[in-house]
Amino acid sequence: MAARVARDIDNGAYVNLGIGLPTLVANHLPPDREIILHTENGLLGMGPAPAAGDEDPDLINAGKQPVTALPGASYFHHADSFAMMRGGHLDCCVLGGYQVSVAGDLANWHTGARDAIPAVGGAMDLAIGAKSVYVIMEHQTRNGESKIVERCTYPVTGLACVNRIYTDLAVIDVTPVGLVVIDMVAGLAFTELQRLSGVPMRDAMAAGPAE
Amino acid sequence: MAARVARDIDNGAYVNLGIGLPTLVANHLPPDREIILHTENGLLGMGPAPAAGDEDPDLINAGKQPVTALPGASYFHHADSFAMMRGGHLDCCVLGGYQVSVAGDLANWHTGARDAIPAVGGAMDLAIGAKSVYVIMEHQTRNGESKIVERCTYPVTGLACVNRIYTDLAVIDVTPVGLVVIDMVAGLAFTELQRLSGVPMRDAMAAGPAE
Amino acid sequence: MIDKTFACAADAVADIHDGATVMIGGFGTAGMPSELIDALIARGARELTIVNNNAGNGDTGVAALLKAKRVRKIICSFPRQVDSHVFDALYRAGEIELELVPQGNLAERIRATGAGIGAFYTRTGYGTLLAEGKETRMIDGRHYVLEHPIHADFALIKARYGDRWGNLVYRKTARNFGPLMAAAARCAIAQVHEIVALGELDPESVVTPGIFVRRVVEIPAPSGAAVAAPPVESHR
Amino acid sequence: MIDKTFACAADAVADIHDGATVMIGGFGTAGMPSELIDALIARGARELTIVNNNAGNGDTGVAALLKAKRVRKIICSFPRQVDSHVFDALYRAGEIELELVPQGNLAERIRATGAGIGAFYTRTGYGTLLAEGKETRMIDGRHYVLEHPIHADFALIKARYGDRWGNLVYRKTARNFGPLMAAAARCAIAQVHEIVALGELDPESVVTPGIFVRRVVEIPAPSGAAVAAPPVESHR
Repeated sequence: MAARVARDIDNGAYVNLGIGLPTLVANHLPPDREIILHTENGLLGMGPAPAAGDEDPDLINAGKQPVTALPGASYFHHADSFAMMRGGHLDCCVLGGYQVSVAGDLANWHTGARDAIPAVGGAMDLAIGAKSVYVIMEHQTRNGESKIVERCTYPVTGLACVNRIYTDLAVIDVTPVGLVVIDMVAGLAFTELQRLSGVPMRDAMAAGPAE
Repeated sequence: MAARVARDIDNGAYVNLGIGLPTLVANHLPPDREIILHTENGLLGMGPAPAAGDEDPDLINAGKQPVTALPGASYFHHADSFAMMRGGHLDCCVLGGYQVSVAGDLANWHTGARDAIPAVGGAMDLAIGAKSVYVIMEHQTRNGESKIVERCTYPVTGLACVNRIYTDLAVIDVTPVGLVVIDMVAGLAFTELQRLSGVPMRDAMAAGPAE
Repeated sequence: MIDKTFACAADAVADIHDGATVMIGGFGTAGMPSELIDALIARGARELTIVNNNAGNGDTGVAALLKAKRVRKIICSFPRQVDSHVFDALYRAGEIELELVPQGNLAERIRATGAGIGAFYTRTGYGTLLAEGKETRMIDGRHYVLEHPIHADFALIKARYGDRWGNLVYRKTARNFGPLMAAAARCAIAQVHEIVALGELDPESVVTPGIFVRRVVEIPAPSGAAVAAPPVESHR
Repeated sequence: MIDKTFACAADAVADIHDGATVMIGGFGTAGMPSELIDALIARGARELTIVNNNAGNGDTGVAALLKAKRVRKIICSFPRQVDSHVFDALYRAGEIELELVPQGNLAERIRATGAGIGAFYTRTGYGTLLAEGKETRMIDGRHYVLEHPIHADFALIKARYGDRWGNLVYRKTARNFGPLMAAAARCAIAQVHEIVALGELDPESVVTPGIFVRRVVEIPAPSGAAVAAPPVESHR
């Protein structure tokens, strides 16, 4: 999934990769493109993890893992960092997700379970701020329920904010006319994908021009 | 007047001196006190004018005159500079004035004349933002009218914002119980000062404890 | 590879269109991007709305743009200056619209655009002519006025150093509105004294991260130019 | 002469009182002022309200303050972490109040205090649990939520260099909330790796001008300390 997302990120793009699965996208960015990574704790031009022994506790990413800074990097405080997110300056962010709805609502910060300790971080800022919001998640829960839903049952992170969903089965655009499948893993039939999904989708490859 | 204001500024104070007459206060600051001057165009730790020939067009004060930067100075952009003013961080500002009212309303940016071109700059930000707002002005207009008034007839800069008035005749505190004269030029009788003023004032030196 | 550098000022402003809102950096002449303004005049765009702290000094820079009759409206805090004769004449002739904004509100309204703030409450201006007709609110016993962001199509700013990613470092009090306007405009164009190799700017000292800048043009500082002391400001 | 330097952390926090609201810098442990926090624990103030991005990592710093039962309420964006066991236990036991704030709102609400903004409209959080009960408004066709400043009596922050005027320069991503909290708190206290002579800091590179800082304490960085990689963050 991470590799598939990386292919869709343009040269020159400013990108924020969320904690967890999205972080892996960094390992797959095409070497012929210059893509500038933003981490909301105050660094633009984030580089890969340092060599063992070179970790600097003052140089970390949003997941609090040690990182490096590339030539051309800059440091800034949190208000400036979130201005980049909230002011619409990021071309793209990649977030994890519990659920995405047909309308593009995202749930990714809180299971809503009574004993859960909630934590939100910058997820809500990224959801409303980035020009394109990509969500990367398994197509189904471990119990076999679709994570793509008619309406989110978990507490939402943002409304109508998701542009594209990358799952282990397909790539799906959220459009004004509904969910459109633009790519599927090799060997998967659209009808099978539809059966595993909680909501109707259309097949961009099979369908004619959008209505 | 400028020298009299300078005497009232404490060691360690952060001070903004307005354009014009207030700028002269800098020449009278007591040498045994360290007072940090702020200029709203983006410098804290402003020093005196440079020697002739050393002017730098990128290093100016709010009046666009060349200045210097002292050791310990810092440069910042306008939002940060005005955060210092609007966020209540300046201990004191010294402004010129057309009129000050009994309630401490200040008029200093616009004569209200029909053909006047208005200009406000940072006056309204200083008026509401500094912990103490000192106004330095002639006691009367050239026509012999008091500039201390019951209500401002010129458009106001801020309401109830002035703490103290320095004129060529007296130093007057704006207090909840009205204007209180705390100093007068040598040889001036209070009754004469009162005659030259547009509103009743009380004599702090003559009066007993405040009611 | 990312390369935001442009060969010349004319190329950098070539798409500024009639009716555009253009933020122009500078406080008086400190930080004023004069060569970009000259290129904008040569470009010929008309009916512009200009956002600048002042309204031109002398006959160059913003004043030259006004003199060429390219400006429909100016949003600024301090138009009247000892050397603002170009603006003064246009204003008295009714040939330019003025939106006068307290300087701190000007800065904060520009910042709000870059930071995605929809509107904010400020004490500045409450009870004055400049807040007439604006919504007010009492918060914790104090009066505030609701102010909205100022949006712009382009920003023309000036810095000391830049690199191909658009990172900028300014010089002394010429910094003023540059960082705010860069973040606020849809397309920020910077003229810099020197373009340096990527990595030469200390990441701790970059003032405007490149994400806010689309175009960088090198315009060397006039070498050995006589530095004339600017005229003294009129009384505020 | 101005001298904001203090001899030791204990002196610098000696007047932090019971019930105070204390902002504490840091994102996880980067920028966390551990020695100031230890001094605050030794000082003994209780019933504190703490503002921090997280709610403690491991058993030191903010976690130690929580463990000592000095904190009534915490305002933060990301309490749940792999090593937040101190907070987790207190929270589940109902012994600490949590105000969860989206990280950008946390930063902007802290900035608002320092900048004198009475309240502001933000898109972040609209339609979510974290905006429940808050005023909303449609501006230019988009939904916004009204957010208010977070005020504080004290801020404890960490920087790399400081001087006797209180000017601060930070280090890498340890900068995070420091500049915002310094400007927001009535009394900002900074621990710095090194206090340098006035004038040694480049005025172009000072991040927090001294006007925002009341007290500076030198706490050298641990020399030759092994730099352990922090634990990996849980999925957001």
